[in-house]
Amino acid sequence: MLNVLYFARLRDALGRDAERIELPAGVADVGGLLDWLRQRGDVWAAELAPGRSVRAAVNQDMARPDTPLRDGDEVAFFPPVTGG
Amino acid sequence: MLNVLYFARLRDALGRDAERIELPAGVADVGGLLDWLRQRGDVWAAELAPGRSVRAAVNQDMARPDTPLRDGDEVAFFPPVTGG
Amino acid sequence: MNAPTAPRPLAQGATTIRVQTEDFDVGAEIAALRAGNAKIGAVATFIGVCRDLNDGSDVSEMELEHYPGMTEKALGGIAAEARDRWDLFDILVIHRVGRILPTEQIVLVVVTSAHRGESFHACEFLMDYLKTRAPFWKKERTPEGARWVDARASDDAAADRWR
Amino acid sequence: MNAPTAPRPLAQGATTIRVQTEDFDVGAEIAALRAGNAKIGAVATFIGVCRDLNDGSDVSEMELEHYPGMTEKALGGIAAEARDRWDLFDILVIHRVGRILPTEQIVLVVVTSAHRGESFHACEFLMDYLKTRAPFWKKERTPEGARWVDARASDDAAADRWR
Repeated sequence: MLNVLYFARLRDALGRDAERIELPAGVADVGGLLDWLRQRGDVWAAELAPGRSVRAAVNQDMARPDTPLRDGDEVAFFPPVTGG
Repeated sequence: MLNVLYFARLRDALGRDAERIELPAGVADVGGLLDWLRQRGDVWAAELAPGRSVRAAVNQDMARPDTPLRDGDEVAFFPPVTGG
Repeated sequence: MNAPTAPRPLAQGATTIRVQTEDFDVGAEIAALRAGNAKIGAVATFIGVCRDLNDGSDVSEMELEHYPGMTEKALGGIAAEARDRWDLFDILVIHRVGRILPTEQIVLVVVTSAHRGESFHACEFLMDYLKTRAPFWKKERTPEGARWVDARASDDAAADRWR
Repeated sequence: MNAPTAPRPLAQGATTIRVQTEDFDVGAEIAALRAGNAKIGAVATFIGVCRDLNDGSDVSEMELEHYPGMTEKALGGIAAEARDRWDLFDILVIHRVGRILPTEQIVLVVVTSAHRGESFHACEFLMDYLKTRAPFWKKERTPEGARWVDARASDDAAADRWR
């Protein structure tokens, strides 16, 4: 299982702050998980579209599309950060 | 008359913090006044020697050897500043 | 990983990271860092404050969200990078989360060192990286409604200066 | 020189220069600058502190001399240059003179602005110029006797960065 978290504008738009997802067949990295989530359509396709500046973290480190995923990982998606 | 001030290490070495000097004949600028002061010899020649990094101000603005002098000016000599 | 060694002569100072809802007292935080270390010659400080205006709209309040766990980890990593680059004594980072009103303090970064260049550079580096790599998100309440603040290209450019 | 105009919308803020023997309260000074200006988003602060060690010798105390009149004029000129370069609200410079002991504060520079880059840069600029252009001189008391502190080439290099 993956523990998937959503923050800020993404959480508001997707209507959830977390979900548990069985690592889908054929998904090996962050980019693959994003593709899989987009196939849910509607807001998922819109909010996670390639042009939308979605950032990701795996196990609380910033990640890239080719960052590999393993069962048990904590994966987070969020907009570019705006603290400070 | 010039009002001539000395600060910090220069004041200690020269044994005075101020003096009034009648603008000497032929002295037109800060460099000229320095040459004139060096002719006093002893510590004056040593402390104001060209290699000693003496700084000058005229009327409380940083000055250079070619800064002109006029009767009534306040002229200050001091080592490079070390505040902060 | 290393064998035990004698204490380093200049090894005073520590990194402190706090993410909190409460406000902070700048004077007291600086005094606490400086206490007892007579080797400190320079203290560089930055305070980020909530403004009542942003991108042309009045802001009546701000809500700061973070990613508990990752935020602290990211700030600790940024501080470790600063220590790799400069010879520092203390690093203190306090970042508030939750509801913040205009004129209230948002973030405090304090860096101490022997000489001023190092604390200045480290303090600015920490702020630039914090702005682009630490998971915080701002939501502003304005007369037009609540809105998530967009990331600024200028912040990315500021962080890229240190690469 | 210009004809009278309407008040500038962002014209809050002032330049304050103080040369004094007394210590200063950093928290109180920052709070006083920020009071009532909800446009401030950034506060950059530098504190210079007397160390107990310099150039390899123990320092038991320091005596700071200045050139009354010219010092204030030079600091005012440095602050005006900073305002020409960056869009700032407040500039505060406090520099102590007289006898100062290790761990005591020597100088405080605080700059406020809307965005962080401007206050950071102005604060560092002010310190670099103050170190090379404001008439202050330090004399240290060490076990080897009292000595005037020599100017540092690194301070000239730091000031030259801004040319």
